[in-house]
Amino acid sequence: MQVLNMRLPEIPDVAPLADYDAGLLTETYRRMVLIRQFEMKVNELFLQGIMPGTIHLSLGQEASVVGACLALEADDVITLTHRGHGQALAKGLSADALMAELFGKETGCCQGKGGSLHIGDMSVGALPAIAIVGASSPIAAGMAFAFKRQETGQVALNFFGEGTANKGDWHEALNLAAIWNLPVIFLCENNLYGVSTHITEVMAIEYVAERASAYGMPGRTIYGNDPIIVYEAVRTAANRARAGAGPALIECLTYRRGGHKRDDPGAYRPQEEVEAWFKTDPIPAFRDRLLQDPRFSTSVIEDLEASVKTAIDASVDLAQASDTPAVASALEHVYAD
Amino acid sequence: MQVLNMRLPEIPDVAPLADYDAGLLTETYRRMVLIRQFEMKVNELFLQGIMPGTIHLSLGQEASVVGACLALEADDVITLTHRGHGQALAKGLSADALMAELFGKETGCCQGKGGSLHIGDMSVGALPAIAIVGASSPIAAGMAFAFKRQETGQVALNFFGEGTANKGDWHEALNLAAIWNLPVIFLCENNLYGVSTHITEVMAIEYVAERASAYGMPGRTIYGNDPIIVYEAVRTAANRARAGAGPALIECLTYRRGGHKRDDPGAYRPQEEVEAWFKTDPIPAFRDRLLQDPRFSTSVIEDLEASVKTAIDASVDLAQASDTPAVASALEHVYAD
Amino acid sequence: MQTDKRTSSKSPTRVLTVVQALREAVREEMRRDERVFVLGEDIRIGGSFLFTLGLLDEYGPERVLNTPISEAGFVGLAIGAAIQGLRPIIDFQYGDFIFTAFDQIIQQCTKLRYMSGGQVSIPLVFQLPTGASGRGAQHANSVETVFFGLPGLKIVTPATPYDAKGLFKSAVRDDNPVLFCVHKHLYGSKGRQLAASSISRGHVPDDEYLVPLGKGDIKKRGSDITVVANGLMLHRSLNVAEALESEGLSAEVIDPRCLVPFDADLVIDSVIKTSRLVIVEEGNERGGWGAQLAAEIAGAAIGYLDAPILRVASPNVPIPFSPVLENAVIPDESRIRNAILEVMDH
Amino acid sequence: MQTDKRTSSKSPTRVLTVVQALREAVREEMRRDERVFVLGEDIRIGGSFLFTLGLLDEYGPERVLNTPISEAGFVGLAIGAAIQGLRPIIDFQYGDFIFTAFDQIIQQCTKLRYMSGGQVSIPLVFQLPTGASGRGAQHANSVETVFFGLPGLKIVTPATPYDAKGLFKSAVRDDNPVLFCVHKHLYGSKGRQLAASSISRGHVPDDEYLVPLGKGDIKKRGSDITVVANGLMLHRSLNVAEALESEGLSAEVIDPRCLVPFDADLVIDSVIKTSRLVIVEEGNERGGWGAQLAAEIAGAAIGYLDAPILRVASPNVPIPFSPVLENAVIPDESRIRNAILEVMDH
Ligand SMILES: Cc1ncc(C[n+]2csc(CCOP(=O)(O)OP(=O)(O)O)c2C)c(N)n1
Ligand SMILES: Cc1ncc(C[n+]2csc(CCOP(=O)(O)OP(=O)(O)O)c2C)c(N)n1
Ligand SMILES: [Mg+2]
Ligand SMILES: [Mg+2]
Repeated sequence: MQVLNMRLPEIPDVAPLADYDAGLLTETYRRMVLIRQFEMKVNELFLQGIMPGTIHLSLGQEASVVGACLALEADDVITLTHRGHGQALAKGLSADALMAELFGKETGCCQGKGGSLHIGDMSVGALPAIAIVGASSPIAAGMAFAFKRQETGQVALNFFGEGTANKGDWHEALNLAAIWNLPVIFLCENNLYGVSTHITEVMAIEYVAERASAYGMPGRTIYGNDPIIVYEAVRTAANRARAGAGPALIECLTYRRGGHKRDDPGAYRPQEEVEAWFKTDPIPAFRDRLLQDPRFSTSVIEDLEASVKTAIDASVDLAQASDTPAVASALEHVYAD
Repeated sequence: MQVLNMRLPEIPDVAPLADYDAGLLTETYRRMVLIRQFEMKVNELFLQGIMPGTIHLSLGQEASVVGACLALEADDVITLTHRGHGQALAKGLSADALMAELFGKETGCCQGKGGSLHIGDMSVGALPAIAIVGASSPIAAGMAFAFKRQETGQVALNFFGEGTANKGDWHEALNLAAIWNLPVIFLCENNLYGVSTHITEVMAIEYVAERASAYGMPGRTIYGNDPIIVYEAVRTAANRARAGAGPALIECLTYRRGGHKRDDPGAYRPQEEVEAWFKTDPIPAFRDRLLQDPRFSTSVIEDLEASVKTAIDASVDLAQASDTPAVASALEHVYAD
Repeated sequence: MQTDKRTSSKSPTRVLTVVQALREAVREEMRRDERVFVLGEDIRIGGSFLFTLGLLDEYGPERVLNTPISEAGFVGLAIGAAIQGLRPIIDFQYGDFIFTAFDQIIQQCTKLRYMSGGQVSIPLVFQLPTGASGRGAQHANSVETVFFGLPGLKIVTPATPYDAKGLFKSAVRDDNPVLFCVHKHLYGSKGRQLAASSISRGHVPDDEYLVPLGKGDIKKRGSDITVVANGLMLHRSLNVAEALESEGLSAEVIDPRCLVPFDADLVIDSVIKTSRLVIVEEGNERGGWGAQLAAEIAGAAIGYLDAPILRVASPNVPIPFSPVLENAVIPDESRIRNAILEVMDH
Repeated sequence: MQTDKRTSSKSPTRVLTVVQALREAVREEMRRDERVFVLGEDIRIGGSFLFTLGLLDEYGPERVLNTPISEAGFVGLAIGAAIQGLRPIIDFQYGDFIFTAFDQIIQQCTKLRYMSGGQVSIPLVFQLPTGASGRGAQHANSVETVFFGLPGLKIVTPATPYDAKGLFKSAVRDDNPVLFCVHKHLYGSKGRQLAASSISRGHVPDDEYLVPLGKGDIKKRGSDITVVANGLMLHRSLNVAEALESEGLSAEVIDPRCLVPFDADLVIDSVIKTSRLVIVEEGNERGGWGAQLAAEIAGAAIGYLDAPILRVASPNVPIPFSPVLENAVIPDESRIRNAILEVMDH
């Protein structure tokens, strides 16, 4: 019944980095490395049985989330998925507050009440994550509605996976955004799988972006393992949205390095597909590109990598040293007074 | 904010009736007249305060429902909407049982437990109506799933309005039908309005059928006030479905003669639009076409009309003479034993 | 029958229907706070119970929005808008349609504040026609019952124009999601017409006032037995209580007005006085607010009771269409009366 | 601790986990009746709690279907398939996701038979992992509580492998929709691994057997107080009861096994004997099955009670993530013990 149409990556030609500001490029790489190292550490802590809860790693998808978030302004807002660590760090959520949240500590970004599936920080424009597939899309449209009404010039960006495009909430959200011309970007991280299920098993069309026309919205499918390609696409959509031209759907083709969640070996993925995609790992690829640019040297890059490592180790120490929340806090925050 | 894009009807050229069997043509006209007269009578009873409940009339939409249902086999199954009297009569539900149901009598097709919004009769392939917009689409797909699994060769047809295409359940159903290649026809009665809301207010595309491509399904928009056009389109889709080629979306452009429900004067509709559409009234139009065919004479047609009238009057008498359900029956049918 | 509530203020009053009182409330709140807006299906022509009649003319299309038929979508949209500082009111044609947006309420609306450690608040009012009114099972749900157990929501079920107006204004000013459930028979509209019945009418002061959320109200004082009832059932219970009064039985009738928060203290104080309790609700007998109240009394005040706690509710069946069957299922005055007499006999 | 139930039949038994017992049940029923099929997300690799592990190999892709993430869609599809003669089992990754299909259940699945005057029946089993297990509020709902009040559904909450297997087979053979809610901690799987904990294991006969829906079970006999508890809470309550036994207090522990239909008679008989009642459930205190049971006893058997009915449940809050907070919210053995002692002290 299921025929795996193995979609192997096609890497497009990329523009030279020379046109981009060094600061932006550095920050792009720094955030990608931060996500990679953060999640490798989390994985390790999990395997050691030190970290509670359940986690969905975004290893391999760093370019899409960092490219997308850096194309936004600081006061723009994103919604996060169950696979949200990378999205959160890309938008500027503190690694300390994130690590502490995963440990369920009171210093966590949600005071330990959210956990991995509900991380977020409104002060950096990251709405605490929604783990119910599809449910964040209308909420993102609603934030965009408020921005439009209040004429703040802000944009909302809704992260979701390709599997999510089969949910009713997603459909209703895209239609609402289109008819009301809302400043919202629907950003699909198409990693080919929803848990173990390949996109070809659950959709009779090739790309999620083909659905945009059903709502009268522009849709584009792009290579998602280059942060600059993603940056450019999101920048264009954000400018359009800010100018009052309404929403857009952008689909980034990418791939998970691991399984769906920590306990999933991902054995359902064909070897050929895994190997081809693993070769496109966004971090070494972008590192190579940076090193081809005269403004970046190996030592600068290595220093950056080392400083990220130090920061993450410190975040683990801080999280472990932090207090667990007071038991009485379980009864707080149910209602606003 | 709302600019009414007045879609005026474009009547296509129609094929001569000569190619069609006289029996089929007679039955087509008979069912259209039955629906028209049935609903005119219901409207009258309602205005007199004799009939309980609430009703949504389908006056003006007779050609779509009759064309669609006559293109099906007797054992094919339809799902009905809140505007279901016409759909039910078109599929062959007895006018007596329908009238009695509207009166809440024990002789009603649902023993008085359903009412206007839940009429149906499984023995003629009419699943009792679902009044929650969009909810019937997955259920129709599910019936088609059973037909396919059991290899019965049956087809399911899901009636819905254009306003319904913005519901999540509808979206999920179309996708499921497409990926599993189910023998189901999604038949949209696009009467331009959901209650008072014009399609242009709630969709940024022109036609519902444009959405079919988002699921990899064929979609067609047709003129819905000619029963033969609808018949042909549904026949083609049903044959395709029976041959294992999967679902289709057919959008019939039509128009309500009255408001959304009995208490709605429909005053939100522009005069120009109402007038143009009223000129396309399917019943006189089809009557004229029949009379151009040498096989039909005025007297044959008038006899048919008179016999329908007699039958409907009889159904009212029967309904009024019937008993109300025994009070104890309110506790029955919650569970199957 | 005296079901309206005269205000204690010195303001002159007028007789309004519930929907007229609600329209005053929404207009006053929109005037007071420009963050307030209303969205829903067909609300520009007034909505199905005329709650929004005239609103478009007064506040314009930016604040009075017709939505597509996309309940999960527009509930989610309202949540997002509320998070970013607006104060949406969603008008449902029938409360029954909210179930297609259930996840947005149970998982998102009521939990985002908590899960985020208080980072967001969601001021959002749902205007929900509830209960049975001759339209068959899919349009007859006691919506308030289904949501009753969810933490993070407030639930209001007013029975009079005075309460409806004052509670609605409080709901709009509240920083939490509030389900505002009005029985379909109480609005005082019939289709697209105003058609007040006696139960939908009552005195409303000219001056502005609020009724706080979470405070019950003794609609009739009495000493022999406590009857707790809301919405349409309050009117039926008051009729019964007044008839029994002339037969020498003094029932105290309490309208909780809000199901969440529930003013249990008011009931407990009354039960301490009367030692007898009957609870009347329209929803199914299983798992409703009446069961919760009975359980609370059986936990906290059982020692004061001289008789079993009887509940009058619909049996555990969907609501049938046929008027004879609907009337047999929904509690009527004779069932309420019999329950009261049975408890008195004990 | 003795939580497993040995069968009264002469069949030899083996020790299985709950999920192993459920897998036997589903395999046997698929073998017996080819109308039975299973659908859900990622079930071809075994599903999230390994309920469908190996099923694809045995029954093939026609009867073991991976769905898109479209809960309303595939619940509706299963309803339609059931109406036309198939017998679907829907495997939910987490019961929490069913809320996105809520309308299909409350308005369609449970009402179509009734509204049509009995023209259709909908044999459909929902396999639903329920309760809190360290994943935060959106994955911690007590699903059974939310659906408890709906007419037209049956609800099962097994606590042992023996009950799980026998009840699941009865559910598949039942002609009505059945929510089969198994606590996430009871399956005996951890992620994609089997990792049986003592509470998930118990004896299961080699021979085929059924456990009927709607019959409760006395898991421990006693004479001083009646404790009613289900799911994970049954295990905690049994631990407490066994500890108290050695302190001289004899508690009778009843597992209702099904919430709908609920075997109230079994509880009433026990209360007549013990005069004392404590009810333990994991869901929120407001509006759960515990409130309903307490209300029924306060209506029917109040005269037999010597003390207030105490309920042990989660407070009315979403479930927090941090393990210390989750543990504080979900009833633990000390809260159960204290409640029992408080009622005994009365
Ligand atoms: C409504 C709902 N159904 C099912 C799930 C369980 N679930 C969590 S993630 C996931 C797969 C999502 O796939 P996709 O959207 O492609 O995102 P990805 O995991 O690939 O990032 C599923 C089925 C859920 N969280 N919510
Ligand atoms: C989920 C849901 N939302 C709202 C309604 C109320 N309602 C009944 S019919 C209708 C309009 C439907 O429009 P359309 O699909 O175009 O069908 P039409 O009435 O034109 O035949 C609405 C909003 C409903 N029944 N169900
Ligand atoms: Mg994916
Ligand atoms: Mg329409």
